[in-house]
Formats: sequence, C-alpha cells, structure tokens
Amino acid sequence: TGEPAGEGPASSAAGTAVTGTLTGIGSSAQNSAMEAWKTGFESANEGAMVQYSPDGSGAGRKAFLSGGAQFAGSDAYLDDDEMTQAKEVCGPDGAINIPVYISPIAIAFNLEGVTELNLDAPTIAKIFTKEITTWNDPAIASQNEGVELPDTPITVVHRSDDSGTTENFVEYLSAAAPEDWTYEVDGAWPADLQSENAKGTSGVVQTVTSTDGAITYADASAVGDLGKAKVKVGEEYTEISSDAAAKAVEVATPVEGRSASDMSLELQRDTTESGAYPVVLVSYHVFCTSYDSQETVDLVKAFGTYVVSEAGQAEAEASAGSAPLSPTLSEKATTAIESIEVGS
Amino acid sequence: METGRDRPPFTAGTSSDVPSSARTPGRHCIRNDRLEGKDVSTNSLKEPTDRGRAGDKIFSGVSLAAGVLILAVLFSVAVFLLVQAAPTFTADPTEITGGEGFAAYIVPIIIGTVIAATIALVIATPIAIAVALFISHYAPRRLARAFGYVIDLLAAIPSVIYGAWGYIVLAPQLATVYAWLAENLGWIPIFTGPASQTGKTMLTVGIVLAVMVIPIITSLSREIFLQTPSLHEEAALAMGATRWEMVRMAVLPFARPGIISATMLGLGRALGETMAVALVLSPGALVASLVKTGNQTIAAEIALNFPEAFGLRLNELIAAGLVLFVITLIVNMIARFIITRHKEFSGAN
Amino acid sequence: MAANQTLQRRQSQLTRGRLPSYAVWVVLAASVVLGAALSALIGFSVVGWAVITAVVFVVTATIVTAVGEGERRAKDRLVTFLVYGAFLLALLPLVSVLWTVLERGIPGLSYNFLFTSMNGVTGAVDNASVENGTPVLGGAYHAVIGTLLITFWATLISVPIGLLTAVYLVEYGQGNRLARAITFFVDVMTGIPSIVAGLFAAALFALLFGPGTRTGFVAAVALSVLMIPVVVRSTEEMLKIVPNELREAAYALGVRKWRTITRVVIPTAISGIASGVTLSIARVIGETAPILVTAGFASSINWNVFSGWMGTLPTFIYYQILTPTSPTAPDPSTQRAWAAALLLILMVMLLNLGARLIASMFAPKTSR
Amino acid sequence: MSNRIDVKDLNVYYSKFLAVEDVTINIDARSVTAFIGPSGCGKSTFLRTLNRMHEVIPGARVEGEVLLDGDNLYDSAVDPVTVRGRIGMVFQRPNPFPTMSIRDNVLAGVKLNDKRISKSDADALVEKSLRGANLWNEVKDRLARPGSGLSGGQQQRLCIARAIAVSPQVILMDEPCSALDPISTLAIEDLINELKAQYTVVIVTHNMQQAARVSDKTAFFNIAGTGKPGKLIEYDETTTIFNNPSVKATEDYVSGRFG
Amino acid sequence: MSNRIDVKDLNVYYSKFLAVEDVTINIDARSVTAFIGPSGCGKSTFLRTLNRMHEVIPGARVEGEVLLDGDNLYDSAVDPVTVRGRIGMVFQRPNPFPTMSIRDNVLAGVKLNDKRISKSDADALVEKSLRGANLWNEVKDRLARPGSGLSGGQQQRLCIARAIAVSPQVILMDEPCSALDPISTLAIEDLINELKAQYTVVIVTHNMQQAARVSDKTAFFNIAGTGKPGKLIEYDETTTIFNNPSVKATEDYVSGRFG
Ligand SMILES: Nc1ncnc2c1ncn2[C@@H]1O[C@H](COP(=O)(O)OP(=O)(O)OP(=O)(O)O)[C@@H](O)[C@H]1O
Ligand SMILES: Nc1ncnc2c1ncn2[C@@H]1O[C@H](COP(=O)(O)OP(=O)(O)OP(=O)(O)O)[C@@H](O)[C@H]1O
Ligand SMILES: [Mg+2]
Ligand SMILES: [Mg+2]
Ligand SMILES: O=P([O-])([O-])[O-]
Repeated sequence: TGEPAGEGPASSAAGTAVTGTLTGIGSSAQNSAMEAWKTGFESANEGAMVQYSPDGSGAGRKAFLSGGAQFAGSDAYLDDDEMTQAKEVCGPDGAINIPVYISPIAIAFNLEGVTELNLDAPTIAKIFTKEITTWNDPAIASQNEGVELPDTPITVVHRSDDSGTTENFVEYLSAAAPEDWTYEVDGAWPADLQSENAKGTSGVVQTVTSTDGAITYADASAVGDLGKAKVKVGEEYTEISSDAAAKAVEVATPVEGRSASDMSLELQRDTTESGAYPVVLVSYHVFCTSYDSQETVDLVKAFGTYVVSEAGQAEAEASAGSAPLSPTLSEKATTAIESIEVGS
Repeated sequence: METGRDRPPFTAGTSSDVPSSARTPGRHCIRNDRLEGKDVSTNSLKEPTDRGRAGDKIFSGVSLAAGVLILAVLFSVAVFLLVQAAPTFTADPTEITGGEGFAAYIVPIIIGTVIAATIALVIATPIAIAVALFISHYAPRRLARAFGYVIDLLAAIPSVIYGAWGYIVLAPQLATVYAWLAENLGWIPIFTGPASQTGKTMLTVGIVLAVMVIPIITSLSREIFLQTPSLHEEAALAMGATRWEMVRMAVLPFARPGIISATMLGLGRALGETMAVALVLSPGALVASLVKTGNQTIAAEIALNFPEAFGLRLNELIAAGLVLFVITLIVNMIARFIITRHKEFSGAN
Repeated sequence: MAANQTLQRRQSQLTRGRLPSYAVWVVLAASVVLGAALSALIGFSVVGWAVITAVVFVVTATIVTAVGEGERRAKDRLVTFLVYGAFLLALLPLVSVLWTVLERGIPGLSYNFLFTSMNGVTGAVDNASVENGTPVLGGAYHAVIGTLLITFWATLISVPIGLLTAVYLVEYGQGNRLARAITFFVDVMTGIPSIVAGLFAAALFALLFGPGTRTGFVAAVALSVLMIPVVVRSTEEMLKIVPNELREAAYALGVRKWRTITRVVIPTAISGIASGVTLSIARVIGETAPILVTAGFASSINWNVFSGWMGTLPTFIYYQILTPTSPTAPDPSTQRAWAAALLLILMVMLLNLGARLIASMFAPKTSR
Repeated sequence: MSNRIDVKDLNVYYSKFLAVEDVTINIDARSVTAFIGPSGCGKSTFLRTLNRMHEVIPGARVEGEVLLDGDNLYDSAVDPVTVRGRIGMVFQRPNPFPTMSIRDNVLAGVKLNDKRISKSDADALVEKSLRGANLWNEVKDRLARPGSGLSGGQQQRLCIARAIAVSPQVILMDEPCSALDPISTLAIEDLINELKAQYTVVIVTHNMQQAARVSDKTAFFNIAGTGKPGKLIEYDETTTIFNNPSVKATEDYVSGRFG
Repeated sequence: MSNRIDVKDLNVYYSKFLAVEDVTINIDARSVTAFIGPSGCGKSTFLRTLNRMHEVIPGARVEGEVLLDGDNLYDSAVDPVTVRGRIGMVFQRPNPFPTMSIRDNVLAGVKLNDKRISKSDADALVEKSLRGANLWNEVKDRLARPGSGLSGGQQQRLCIARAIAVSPQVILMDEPCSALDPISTLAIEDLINELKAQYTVVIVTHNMQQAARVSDKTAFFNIAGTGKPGKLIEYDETTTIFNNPSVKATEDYVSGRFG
C-alpha cells in the first residue's frame, strides 16, 4: 500500500531541484511539524527555503486570502465564503484544502493516584459544564469500577485564547453529547462557562500539572505524564493513540459542494466505529490552484507533496507526535497537489 | 562676533601695543565685507554674520518636522484604528461577541483594564518614588549607582518572561495568600471567595504589572531627583530640616512634573501590556473580587483572540484597541491638567 | 572651663532630647523576638516572621523616636524606614525574576547556543537529546542577530525623532498650540498596546509595498511607535530642568540657539537622556507581539533588515515556551527559552553600561 | 544660654584638598564677628563648618572641634539637624525655593517646628521678618507669587527674612549685602545690630567699611598661594584689626580700602 | 566703528508688568557708564535689553528703540545673535557651565561657535582672559577641573574672563564685583579702565565708590513704589551726579554713601 504514496515526493525531490522562498502563515498547532518539514524539505532542495509563521489559523487564512502568504496552515478548512474570496488571489478555480496534520486531543487530568479513566461524551460534557463538580461523582464512578476516586473538587481548565483545539473539542461535545453541551461551536470557550484557564497548550498543561483535581483538553503530544481519559465510542472505551485518531479521520466524509481536488473533511464526531478516537484535530494546508510563476508552482508542489508523503508524515510523527495520514489520504492529497498549475 | 578671531584680544598688561582698530588689517577686511554687502546704507546689524543663522533655521525646522512627524504617525494610527474598527459600530448587535452589541462586550474589559492599571500604579508609584529617593538621596553614594543599575535591568526583562514568572512562580505563591484572604477578609467585596486555586487573578496581574512599571518610574524620577539644585537642598538643610523635610521642601516640588510624567509613562505600559497579562490572567467575566478567577483587560483580549480572529471579530478587536487609545487620552488629559495648574511654580529658573 | 567640663561630663545641649545610638538596635532585637513569637502563634513561617518583625520594628521604632526625640525626627525616621523598605520590597521580585531566569537559563547558555541558529533543529532532534541525555542542540544566534538589528534600526529611527521633538517642545514650542498638541498625542502614544503598533506598521507597509511585507525594518518601525513616546517624555523632562541660567550664559556669548541646545543644554541633561533612551530600548527589546506580525518568525539567520523574515529573542522565547519544538519533550525548548531570556537581559545590561559610559563622557563635571 | 562658639584646631577638607588649615578661634556670644580675606581663602568654607553645612558636599569633611557653648558640634552623637536648627545661615548666592510663594518661603523654616501656627501669627511673622530684611514694602502685594520672579537683591533679602524668621541662636551670613543697594544694606546692618542683642552673628564680607561698621571683632583669613590651604592670620577687636593690626599681611589687606 | 548706544523711549515689560518705563539715554562710545539705583528698580532688566537678552524670558518684551551706532537692535530683520556677539554680558549671579572645565568655560564663546582656533592661540587666550579677570594665578594649575568647584568670587571672575575672551565691542556688567574681595575688585576696575580704550562698558553697581571711581557717566534709576515701573531719574557726568545732582532723589540716594 505504500508504493503510490512514496512515488510523488520521490519524483519531485529527486528531479529538478526547486529554488526560492515559500511563505506560509497559520496554525500554531502545526508549528512543530512544520519545523520538521522545513528541515526535511530544505535538506533535499538546496536552493529552497520555507518560512512559516505560526500566527494562528485565522491570521493565516486572512494573510493567504489577501495575498500575504503563498499557503496557509489552518485548523479548519476554508468555509464557503472564504472559498469565494480565494478566487481573487488564486484565480477562477480558487483554493484547495489539504489535510496534512492529524492530532488527537487528549482529555487530560491531574488526580492523585489516577492515570486512566473511562468517560463517555455526556459525562465529559457535564464535567466541562461544571454540572459534575467532584471526582467521586456517581456518573464518573459508575464508569470506573475499581478506581479509587477521591472527593477532590474538579477544576476545569480551558484555553483562554481562541484556538483550533477548543473548536474541535467543542465540536466533538456538541455532536456526541448534544443534550448536555448546548453551546455554539467556536474557537473561543463559551463565555458563560467561566472557569480557570490559560493561554496556549503549554499553558493549560502547566496549570493542570500544578493543580490537583484539574482537567483540560490538549493536544495529545503535549500532555506528558498527566492522566488521559479513554473516550466511549460505540460500546467501547477507546484509548487515545495515533492509529485511533487516523481511523477517525479515515471514516470522515468529504465536505459537499467542493471541487474534486479539494480535501476538506467532515469528521464524524459521533462515530461508533470501533477503535476510532473522534476527539481529533485535523489541520490543513491551504494552497491556490494556480500561482503566477512556474517557479512558485514547482516550489509549492514540491513542498506540498513532500509534506503529505510517507517520509514527510513520518518526520512529523517523530518530531511532533502527530498521527500520520493514511496511505489513501496521502495518495489523494498528492494527486490534488499535483494539479496546481501556472495561472494566466 | 566674526571679529573675535581677527581682532587681537584686549591686552591686560601692556596697553601700548593695542593697535587702533582702523589700522588693524583684520578689521579692514570686515569693513570691506560690510561695504560690499547689499544694503550698505542701512542697519549693519542686519547682515547675516555667518552660516549660523541657517543652522538655526535648519535645526528648528528639523525639530519641528520631528514633532509634526509624530503627529502624522499618530494621526495615521488613529485613522487606521478608526477605519478598521468602523464595521463594529455599524454591525448588528447580535453579530458582536456576546451577542449584545459592542458596548456590552467592551465595558467589562474597559473596567478590567482600568482595575489592572490602577492596582499596578497604586502599588508601583509609591514604591518607585521611594526607590528613586533611596538611590538619589538615601543610599550610600557608591552603592546607589549599582542599585540604580540593577533596578533599571527590571525594565529589560521581556514581558514573556514576566508572564512566565507570573504564572509559574508568583501565582502559586499568591494562591495560598488569596485563600487566606477569602477566608478571613471575604466580607470585603474585593476579597470575596472562592479564591482561585491557581492564583491567576486580577490582583496577581496588578502585582506583575507593578513590577514591570517600577523601573520606568524609578529610572526617570531618579534622574530628576539627582538634578535637584544643591542650592535648594542646602537652603532646606541650613534651616534645620531633617532629610525627609529637605526632600519634601526641595526635592519633591522640583521633581513633581517629572514624577507625573514618569507615572504617565508607567501607566501607558500598564494599560497597554499584552503578553504578561495574557499569560498571567485566567480571564473571565467581570467580577468585583480580585482573588477570584475573572476579569479581562483590553490588551490581553486582543492578544488572546487576534491570532484566530477573522472578519468582524478582527474589527471588534481593533475597536477595542481604539477604546484603549481613548482611555489613555482621557487619563493623560487629567494628568496634564494637574501639571499645568502649577506651572508658575515649576522648578526651572 | 575645659577642666570643669571634663570633670562634670555634663550632657551636651546638642544631644539632649536624643536617644542613644544603640536604641534602634535594641528595638530591632526586641522586634525580631516578638516577631518570632507572634508568627509562631499564627503558624510559623520565615516570610511571616520577616513581615511581622518588619512591621513591629517600624512601628515601635517610630513611636520610640516620637517619644524620645519628637515628632519631626520620628517622621524622618519613618520615611527612612519606608524608603529602605520600599527598596527591599522592589528588590524581592527583581531577585525572584532574576533568580528564575538565572537558574533556568544558565544550563542552556553554551557556546553552541550562542553561535548556532535553530536551522535544522526538529522535534526529533530534541527527543533524541532527551532520550540519550546528549546536549541540547540549536541556539539563538539568529535571534540575537535579529534582536540587535531590529533594535538598532528602531533606535536609529526613534532617538533622533524623539530627541528633536523634545527639543522642539522645550526650546521652541514653549506651550504654543502645536507643542500642546504634540505633547498631548505623545501622551496618548504611550498607551498604544504593542500589538496595535505592530498591526499599524504591518498595514502601513502592506499599503506601500503590497500585502505580506514582513521584514526586520517593518518591525523596527512598529517598535519606534512604542519607543518614541518614552524618548520624548523622558528627554522633555530632562531638558526642562536644565537651568535657564546656562542658556542665558551661552546666548550672551553670542552663541546661536541651536549650538546652545546641542552644546550646552543637551550635554547638561545627557545622563538623564541616556537613561531615558536605555529605558526606551529596554521597553521594546522584549516585545513579542508586534514583531510576530511585522518581521514574521524565522529560525535561520538573516542579516538583511530590508528583506526576508527575522527572528528575535522574544519571539524565540515565546514560541519555545508556547509551542515547544517537540511537544512530547518540551524540556530542551524550555531550556533554550530561559537561556535566551538570560541572554536578552545580559544584552540590555551591556547596552545600559554603554549608555552610561557615553553619558558620563558628557555628563556635568559637578562635584555631585 | 550664651551662644558662644569655640573652634579648636580645625582643618577643613574637600576630599583630599585641605581648604582651611588649623583654625582656632573663639567667637563671643551676642557679638558680631566679621570674616574678611581675599576671594578663595576659605571664608565660606569655614563659615559652613560652623553649622555642619560643609559635610553636605560629597567628600567634604573636617578634623578638629567646634564647640557651641562648650558642646562639640562634631560629636558623633550630635545630629546635624539640631545644630542647624540653632545656627541659621544665609548663603552667598540667594536661593529661595522656586516652587514656593514668597510667603511660604519666609515660613518654610518656621513650619518645620510649628506646623499648626495660626494664620494671624504666621502673617505677623511674615511681615516682621520681611520688614527686618527691608523687603516688606516691595513684596507686600504679591506674597502669593513665586519667589523666583524677584530681582537679585530682592531674592537675597528674601533669604535673610527666611533665616531670621526661625530666630536661631546664631546667624551665619555669607556676604549678605553683596547684591544689595546702600539702602537695603543699611537696613540689614541695622538688623544685625538688633540681632546682636540676643543672638550671635557671624558675617563674611568683602566690604571693609561694612566690617568696620557692624562687627565687634574681625578675623582675617589669607591664603599663601594657589593650592595652599587658607589660614586664619589674625583675629582681634575690629578697631585693632583696622587701626593697628599686628600682622603685616592684615595691614596690607585692610589698608587697600576699597569695597 | 564707535560703539555708541542710543536708547529712545524704551518701555520694558514682563508680560503685562511694565518693569522699566520710558528710558531715553545716550551712552558714549569708549566710555564707562554706571547704572545705580535701589534694588528692584530695573537696572538688570534695562541692562538686559541692551543686548536683547531680555526677550529670552518667556513673555518679556520691549517697546522703543535701542541703537548701536545708529542701527536699531530691535529692527525685525536683526538677528539677536549678531547683537549678542557684539555686546557681551556678565550676569549678576555667576553662571559657569557645569559641563565644562575651567579652560573650556573661558573658551566657551569661541568653541561653542565652532570657531577654529589653534591650541597655542587658545592657551594664550585663556591665559590672557584669566589674567584680565585676576583669576589666572588661582586656577592655572587646575584648568582642567570643573568650573563649579570654585569659590563664589572665583566663579564670578571666571564669568568675566569668559565674557572678555570673545572681545565684544560693548560689555555689559551686572554687579561684576559684588562677590569680589578688594584686590579682585581693583583688578576688575583696572580691566574696565583698559577696556574703555577700545570698547564701551556699561556697569551696574551698588557700590557708590566704585561708580565714582570707574565711570565717566552715571545713570540713576529709581522706582516710585511697589508695582510701579522703574524710571531713569538722572543721567550725567559722574562727577556731577555725585557732587551736585539736579534731582533731589539722586542726591538723597548718593549722599547715603555706604556700599
Ligand atoms: N565644592 C568644592 N569642591 C572643591 N573645592 C572647593 C569647593 N568649593 C570651594 N572650593 C575651593 O576651596 C577654596 C575656598 O573656597 P571658599 O568658597 O571657601 O572661598 P571664599 O573665601 O568664600 O571665597 P569668595 O570670597 O570668593 O566667596 C577655594 O580654593 C575653592 O576653589
Ligand atoms: N522674571 C521676572 N518676571 C517678572 N518680574 C520680574 C522678573 N525679574 C524681575 N522682575 C521684577 O522686575 C523689577 C526689576 O527687577 P530687576 O531685576 O531689573 O531689578 P534690579 O534693579 O536689577 O535690582 P537688584 O539691584 O536687586 O538686582 C522687580 O520688581 C522685579 O521683581
Ligand atoms: Mg565665599
Ligand atoms: Mg539686578
Ligand atoms: O493549535 P491551537 O489553535 O489550539 O493553539
């Protein structure tokens, strides 16, 4: 299954070496992976350079749409409005969204003596809405027989900044526990649910680590030694892992009304697929379908295909702890990127 | 003036060798220059003596230009803010974050901003002035320089580091203090519990900001204290004033406008600080208690939401920036008013 | 008479109503003991002990002085205590911050850190160094270069503009309408949040040179917006307190105004001006937000402020802390961040020294 | 309390520079003593050691003793503040507080010791002091204006008024009349004559006639050469100093009667 | 060039306050003119209008004409710097530059104007000026030290040296000898006598003897009362003023010969 995926990057990396500087702006979640991709790509292409500023997905999309960046890194695909706007900078065919970075979001907690808990979506929602306030609440205890639960109060810690992680987590809650989570899906934590919070993934992790009884949601790679919840999918509790995350992306459906080369994905958060971990963040690279010079096109293609290639994904996994794209997705992404051409 | 070199200077000892001015070649030269000038008949003082006058014009022109440039920059910043903020004011109230219009969104964080800056200044100003006095008038002379230098360093620590220090080192320490306060002094509205477990509250922010502001106020005040004319210090001491009375009589009145300026600079920093607040505060809705989680400042609100902001949200954040601009404006108007009221008694001269 | 005096050893009129010099020490000793006792009552801690001792000491010493030496001396003594106390209090966070930075920063401050960039350093590299216990790779060279260049350009823009504006305000404007307007807007400028300054510079350059113009120079412009008010205000205050006598002395010698300003007024105020300039540099050298939106974020070396992105120490610190190079093994990143913070402080220290050196070359040759 | 001053073997330094060497002098209570001597010989410096104002200058110090009624001013237990409260001073250069009004300048010293002075007492004191310094008529209509808008001579008289307002036991005056016109000078000399009934007055002057007119005793200081310390050459009854001094240098100096 | 000064109907204001009213006076070239009068009558103020130093004070202004050799100083096209370069000034309060050494203070007029001068010329000028001000011997070994560490009289002489170093055509001196001892005073008076051979000198003094000794003509200013403007009462040959003045006020003032 690996052959087709390996072909794309091999041909572009080994073929005519590309040159120039490629500028991207966007998601900070991708930052670590991006460092790895940059390094890998630049060592294969002497004269090429990639610069990436992790300003945030929104800033990245805005810069991309105003022509300030050649590609954007975004935790969400462009919505329909933005797709229309993209035609101004990218030509009539607009932009394409390519998933490049998959990362499971851990529900992480700091509870003396407990490293693993089973939680279903409604319970998670109730914890985060502060309906459940202590760790020995029956709703938690009933799912965790044999675990010694203290009566420590639960301190919810959420992100203070607008973030893709929040958006994906909340999307999961509202899809999988619609009765208990009635808030709008947004990158900002609902204002009504005021609680302890901190800036950035490292901020929430730091705060939880230093506060007994605290719980948060954060990129799995960053939670370190904190306890992680197993999430109930179907009838089983699924442990967080790269494979489980990849599987959740695998079962996602393409967004309707998009061109064939666009790969925007609609994740099934309420999936019952066994072994899938639906609390997952998919981050995209947004490219134009056409650029105005051959050099840029070559550069974009070479970089894009490298990122989605098996080698690129492996680099990211090694550096950032992300889940690699499945071979099918990788192949599809390569084809999509290869379709980028010089515009008029 | 131009004759300064040509004419032999007066002679102190022997007056015999003073040549009469008409015979001096140097003076002849100048005479001729004058006669060849444009308007021989009129005022000889009018002729330009040297290129210096141009120098004066250029220098004052350049200074003026610098001032005008600042005005221009400020004007463009204001225009930039206004243009970018405009959509917020015309937007449908339900579109605005919070869904109740811009006023409902901004007022709590205006109050938060003012609270944070107030705490910071209330703590920082007396300490900073005292530290400046310590360096200028109390510490042993030799040590004073070193101390001043060390305090100045505080200004150089990046806000990120203050932020990191604030939430890693300071907040956990304060959390226990807050718990105690909430328990024992909870009846005072600002100490109402339950206290934050993490200590990342408005009071912590105020303290961190105070630490950041102290070097600014100290450094400027110190320089001014040091310039107090010794004539006036001696006048006070000779009357039998104690050191404090001397400071109160001679130093503080002399430095008053400077202290106000320094405080205003500090206030600017406290109002506009983004990163440290963003890292230290655990923001939330407006609450009176300073030991509880909650409250938010404008600058931090912008910093936290800017990266992901898009469309109207972006306009909103910039409108928030505009509001901060206006707050600064008002506060400074008040400060200026206080300074000018006492202008007649200012120390210069 | 002298003999008489030595025989009687009567008390000097001049020391009457004075407490013996050891009185303060006695009070201090008593306060320490009392402080220990009281803090033991409410649960002993060193901090509690120190605080209670300090309060008890200040209060008692003031009262004892008031009784023994009168109200004026008591007040003088109280203020002295407060001034020393405030200094110690201000020193506390300073020591704490510096200690935090030193403790966490020194381990990372190696030759390698100083003279390599982050180019080619990936999460995998960090993971390896944590697993094998090998030294942390990657450094802040690029960020040091970026910080120096951007700060240099910002200073180059702000100091002349700020200084000249202050000169205009004090020497030429003298309260006319324009001067009042400038003063007023400079005041307002002090409160511009740094991110807004960054956005403004970015928008300005986008307008002039097309979208996405991010260079070190754009960042320098953004920082100038933050620096200028500090320079103007501190310089203005320092120029104002130069005695008019000196200006008059120069004018009476037939010295032109601009020479009087540059050769007499400014040198007289130079030490304060230098302090203000250093302060303004310190104020912006640690800025993160405006740099990100103007100079981008680079992990390799760039010497050209007019093209290409540039990294700086604060942005380096910021991302090393907030998005570690390897999320699974953040320690190397944290270590680099603190080392970079230490480096930044050291740089400002050197700068400070330099400014003082320059200032002392011009400073008034008074006996002060 | 008689307010006599006895100086024993006093050396006065500016850091390492010995400015005044080995002065021993006994200044009688309730008398006027004049210090005369060429510029730079250390008159001001020595005068300032008499109320411990010298040590205010960084690096400045003294060796020796200055006794006020037998009590050493430089005893380690003595607070200079006490000394200066009893021994007032008028400086060579007028130094009114620029941030205070004329009235507050006069009251500055008084308010230190007596904060709750009633308005009428204060008014009376201001008038009395300003009259004493012959300034009342010129400033009575602008007591609330800053003291810095006055002419040179007016400023100097304001400083005199400020010094006498606190009625110190001893008053040191460093060339108090140098900026004054004859009328004001006369007024100040009258004032000195009045003060002498109760207080001890020491005055530095370059004006021989003035020294001759107002002082009971005169001290002549001289300096051997540049970089050398100033010394007390002769100290005696004013009439003796001016009519038959025992030292040649004194005679040389006072006989060139200019000033 | 003869350097005579003619003042016509001059009114001098501090903002709204008329400090000196309606002065008309003709000052001869190459002569010494003394201004005398009670403190606060506007001598300093008037003197400062003669080289346009008055207008340096915010709000200060004049009405009328001051002619230097027939050219109006206050003509709108006249650069005050030109005026001040030709008409030098010594202030009532000594004001050496604190940032400069003694040597640089003397050379200030030359150096601040960026005139090129060779080291040997500069040395000669410094020595000459300091000798002229009778200060050379006292400071020759410490020319590189700051000017602020000098005694009051030394500072004043330093300022005189600084003013004469630029050899202005007219020299205005505001009580130059008030802080000086008789020896220095004599030296300055000698200097004035020498200067008069080439330059015009105007001197403000409270010292009647000095006025009588050095001046050719004397102007007596007086003030009618507080808040009133100062006026020129009488102006005549010095001998006339001192021996048979035509105005009663003048006689009253000069007959009380103190100073
Ligand atoms: N602050 C100072 N630092 C160093 N030396 C000083 C200082 N003040 C004065 N001197 C020197 O000490 C000596 C005596 O000065 P002092 O002021 O006592 O003279 P004086 O007799 O008062 O002269 P004058 O009559 O001119 O006021 C002089 O040589 C002077 O230069
Ligand atoms: N800067 C000023 N602002 C307002 N009024 C002033 C100012 N300087 C002086 N005056 C007033 O102007 C009048 C004349 O002052 P001036 O200094 O000319 O007096 P003078 O004759 O030189 O006196 P003296 O002999 O005391 O120096 C005085 O009433 C004085 O109070
Ligand atoms: Mg003296
Ligand atoms: Mg005068
Ligand atoms: O990657 P984030 O958007 O959650 O910071």
